[in-house]
Amino acid sequence: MQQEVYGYWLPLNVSAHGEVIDQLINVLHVFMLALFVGWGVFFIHCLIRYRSGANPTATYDPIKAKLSKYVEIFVVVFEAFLLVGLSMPVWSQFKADLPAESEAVEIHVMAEQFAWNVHYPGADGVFGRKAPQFVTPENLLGLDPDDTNGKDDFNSINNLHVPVNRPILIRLTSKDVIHSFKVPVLRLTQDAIPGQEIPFWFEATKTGGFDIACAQLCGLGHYRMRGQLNIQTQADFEAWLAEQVEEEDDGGFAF
Amino acid sequence: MIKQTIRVLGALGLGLALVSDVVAGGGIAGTVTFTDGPQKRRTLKLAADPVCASKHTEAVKSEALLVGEGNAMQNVFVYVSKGLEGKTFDVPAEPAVLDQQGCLYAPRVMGVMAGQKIKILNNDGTLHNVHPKPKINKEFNLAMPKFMKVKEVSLDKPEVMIPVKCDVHPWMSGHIGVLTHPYHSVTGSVGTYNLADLPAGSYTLTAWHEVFGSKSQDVTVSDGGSVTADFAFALADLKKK
Amino acid sequence: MSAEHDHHSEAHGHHEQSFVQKYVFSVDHKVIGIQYTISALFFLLFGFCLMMMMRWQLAYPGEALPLIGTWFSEANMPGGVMVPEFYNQLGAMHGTIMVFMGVVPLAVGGFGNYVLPLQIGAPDMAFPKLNMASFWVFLPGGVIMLASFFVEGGAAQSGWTSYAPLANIAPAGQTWWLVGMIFLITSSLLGSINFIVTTVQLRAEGLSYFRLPFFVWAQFVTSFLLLLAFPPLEAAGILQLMDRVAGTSFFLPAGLVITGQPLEVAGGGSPLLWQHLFWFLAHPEVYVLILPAMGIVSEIVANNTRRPLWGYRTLVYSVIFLGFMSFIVWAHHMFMTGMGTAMSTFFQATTMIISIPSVIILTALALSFHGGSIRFNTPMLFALTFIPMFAIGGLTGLPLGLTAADLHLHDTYYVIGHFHYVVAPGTVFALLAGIYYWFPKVTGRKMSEGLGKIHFWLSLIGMNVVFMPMFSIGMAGVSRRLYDQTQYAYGAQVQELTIIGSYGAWLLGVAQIFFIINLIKSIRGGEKVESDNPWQATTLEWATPTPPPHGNFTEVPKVYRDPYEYSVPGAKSDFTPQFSEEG
Amino acid sequence: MDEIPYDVKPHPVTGVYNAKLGIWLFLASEVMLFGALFSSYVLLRVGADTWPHGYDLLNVQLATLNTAVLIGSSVTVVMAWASLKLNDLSKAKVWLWLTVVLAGVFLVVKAFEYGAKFEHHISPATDNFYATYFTITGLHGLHVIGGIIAFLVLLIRGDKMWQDDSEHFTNRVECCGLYWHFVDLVWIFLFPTLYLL
Repeated sequence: MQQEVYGYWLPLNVSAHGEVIDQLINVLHVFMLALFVGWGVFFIHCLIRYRSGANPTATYDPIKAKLSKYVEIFVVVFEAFLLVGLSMPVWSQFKADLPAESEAVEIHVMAEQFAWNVHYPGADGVFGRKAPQFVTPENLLGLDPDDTNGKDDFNSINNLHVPVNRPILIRLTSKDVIHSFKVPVLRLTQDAIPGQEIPFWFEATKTGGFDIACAQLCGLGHYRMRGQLNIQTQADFEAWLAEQVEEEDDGGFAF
Repeated sequence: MIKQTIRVLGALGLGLALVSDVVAGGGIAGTVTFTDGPQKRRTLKLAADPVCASKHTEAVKSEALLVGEGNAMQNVFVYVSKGLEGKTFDVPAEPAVLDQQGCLYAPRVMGVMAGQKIKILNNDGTLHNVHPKPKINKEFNLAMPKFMKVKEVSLDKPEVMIPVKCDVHPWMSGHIGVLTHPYHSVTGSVGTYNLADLPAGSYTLTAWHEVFGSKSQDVTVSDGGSVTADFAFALADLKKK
Repeated sequence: MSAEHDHHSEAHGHHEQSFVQKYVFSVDHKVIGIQYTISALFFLLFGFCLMMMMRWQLAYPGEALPLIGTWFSEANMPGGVMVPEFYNQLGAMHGTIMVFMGVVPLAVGGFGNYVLPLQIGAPDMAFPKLNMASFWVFLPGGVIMLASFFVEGGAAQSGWTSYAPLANIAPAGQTWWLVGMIFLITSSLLGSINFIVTTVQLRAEGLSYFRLPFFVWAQFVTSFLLLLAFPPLEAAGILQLMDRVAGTSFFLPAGLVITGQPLEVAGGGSPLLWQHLFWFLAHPEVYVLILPAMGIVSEIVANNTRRPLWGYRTLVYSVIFLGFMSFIVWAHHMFMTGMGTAMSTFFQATTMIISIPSVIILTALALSFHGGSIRFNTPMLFALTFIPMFAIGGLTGLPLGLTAADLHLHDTYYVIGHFHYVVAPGTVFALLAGIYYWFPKVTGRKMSEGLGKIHFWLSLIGMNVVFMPMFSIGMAGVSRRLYDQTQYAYGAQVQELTIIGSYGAWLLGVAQIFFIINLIKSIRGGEKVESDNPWQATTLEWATPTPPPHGNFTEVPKVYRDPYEYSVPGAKSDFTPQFSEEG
Repeated sequence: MDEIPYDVKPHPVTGVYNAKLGIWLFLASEVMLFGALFSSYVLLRVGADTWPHGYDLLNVQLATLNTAVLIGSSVTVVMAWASLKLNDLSKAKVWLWLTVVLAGVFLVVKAFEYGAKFEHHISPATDNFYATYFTITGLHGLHVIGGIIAFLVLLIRGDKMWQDDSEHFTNRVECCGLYWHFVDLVWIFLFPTLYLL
């Protein structure tokens, strides 16, 4: 199983936007390889052909290098194509076209040294207010105890459960230092900046459990800031939600 | 020369006096209760680290407030907060032990003497980092990767209480009280504490709980006598804190 | 004492200079250049040793470092096993040392100081005392950095980029890092002023800008980058120092909770402000690392292909353009910080544009080989290898410069592979080439070709074995700066590659032993050079006696022609030096 | 070849002597330094929910006085250089002393401003307004101190330097003067930015 997901090149892609990225990366590498090999063949040819043993007298006049000019122009045009044709559409889709909150599953993720706090809104679908002064080891999110919207909210640590084939809108924050939410199978990296709430979204296309990593050095536990992304079917996801809500919600105060 | 002799004799006398004080002292004992009875406890999200989850067979609940039979309140730190100023006591050679078991601190609340060695254990086979957040003592942040099973540290200045956290497992929360004397105790599952061999005198005794804060009462200990001092916490204390 | 007397005593050496004046607090650009070179080589070796230790932890996480593991303190390596804090220190200091204490001082302070005044026919730098001051500011900066390993909590451990707020709340070593950086920056500023004034004011008669050797051009542009890009980093350093020492919150927003405790600061700061200030320096810094290397390579390539560089003017314009563009690409390091579309489009576009002069330079260098009569001596081997290595580094920058691909590759090993190809087998090879090339001028002896070639081949293999697998590791998704990548399924999957890479690093270490032996042996026992111009080169530094005396030239040099007049049809020999009247 | 060309005499093509070009380059880097600090100030201010007005918190009168003092000192340093050009060392020394005194006045006034803040327990840690205020004015103050030291060196060693090479000495005064104008200019930017906006 593991072998199929991860390998020596791009891992399995389970996101809707990842296909274009993979395409871009692959096209780009073919281009790079072609350029490098072509250039390298010329270079090695020169090294062998014009070694002092074979060519005791050098030519003073420069060679006419029309081809190199064409190659350079081609590189420019190709880079422009990559930028405008492949990179920018993905980015604007990823950045600008956030899904409407009504159709997306909204989840808050709050990074801290060295864990991912995941905040679900509970049965009412409304997130309770969070503020740093309420943070305790028992209230890791810092939910305001006086906010009724937060009563049925629940959190999980390092476990992000999402339904498959639905837009997931994540609002990412950090409690302390800069972290970076990275899921290779989703082709996704997003820094978590303290003092900012950054929205981003994705849509998972396959079910399964995958690693979430921190990509920005955040201290001694950086390497162990590992989360688990659980992509579930809608039914499984709902069952999981219900289980959490039941456990959390009996209206009383808990320690 | 004579002066020196007098000084030495004086010092010896003082030492004797101190020793005899201790020998002839009394004790304080008591029970701490939580009048509102056991409360609902949150389930800890041990699934955050599969290693932690694998150490437990059933769901683990928060240990922030443990109330046992007869409302006995566990993990209350009871110590002499006033009355021992100026006296010095030997630091125990034995290290105090703070274990990390199944991604929980054992004990959750502990007292040590300033300068006493604290032996921190990690047999969990996962990364813990021991990160106390003192106000007076020097802060340290110690990573204990799975290969590091033991580490010794010490806290040099009196400070009640120092929160201890593991940043990798945010639910892990402990507290260490550092004192200049050995008269401190932490209530167990039956809610009792016992401070023995206390020199005769008047003291302020303080009970501290991580959620409900501190409560104090004055006690007088006479030679050979034993005093009872009980404490009671209630939900109402939460508001006051 | 009259002014005249002053001048005479200094210039003609009527009075013997004491050892201290001559070799320690010297104002002679050549001695200062050597001082820079030796200290920078030492720092490079030190920084490299840190890396070799890290490679053990990466390859065999949690296992005791063999042989030397027990030399370290209980806090850093209990039982010989590295703890994560120490790993982070090594990582941060490796970067800092290599960039700010190794490559820049060697490329600019070492080669720039020694070669530039010679190549433009100047008796010394424009401000000799300032030059001395710049070295004696640099060295304490370096010592402060190294000393920070011994302060409580260890050296800086928030990466060489020292991102706030992590660096703000880091142990005391970070403060030392900041102070050390302020020293190093000041030193670079003093140096860059000196280089620019020297180049503008002290060129020999006939040496117009377009007759300057390409190396001088590279140094000239580099100096402008240092002059204008370093001050913002100095500003950032001052602000972070204030945050750490005076309790301000330039980089700290309100409401931070560190280990469950609220951080008591006023707040209102911005963590991204640090990144903007830092990368405003640090991107030009990349070109500070690469331009002098290109300069050195061009010199050696022209000399050993025995023909003029292809498109000299194109090269010069490209270098100027690179220098200019390097100031407006910085935010491509910050694509994943939540940047909007407009800004990212701008920085993607500038990033694509800046790749073009690099492509042109590489093409021109490659075309220079066509029609040459190539000599494969050790300096040439290193110099020509620079070209494909830099090409790999440059090409792999493309996916990182496109935001969409960067979504996957950001902060992975792919990035590490990319910039190491630029600076390690790129710049470092060029610098080694430079050492082999100018060694005869400095000492009057050649370095051993045999040892040199062993050094070259082992280094080439070592470098590629370390860095090539990183592209695959990064592609698999492994984040950088991980103490133990096997924690992740995809990291465990590519762990073999990491192990292979580590062996590459150690092989590279072995290769450098040959270099060190060669260096020490050749100073005393190397083959003596017969002429002042052993490589039969065309530029002015070869017109001086060997080694050049105080004041450099025995007679005032004059320049008659372009810098690389090799194999001129009809000329007596296959090289016509700039200083030769013939023709 | 021993002497460094254009150490004192201007280069026929560039029209400047070495040190003058050097000081201009140095000032360019200083512009980048203060430019970065000013940009940081702007970024922080734009990003802040509320930002106080400098005139509500800082002593505008004292700062106005200081502005005048610094501008005055810029004039005196020009006069010193002009006197040297007219070969009048003793007059130049008077002007230089005056410059030093004015710079000293500036620092004393600044010290009173700082003192008043510290008395009210206001420090750089208070908020980001004061953080930028203290950092930028502090760094500027260090530049003023640097200027004073440079002028004092010129004054103390002036006679000898003048004797050795009068043109060289004049150049030195000119370079320090250029630096001093820059320090003045920074303040002219600082004053409205911190005190008036």
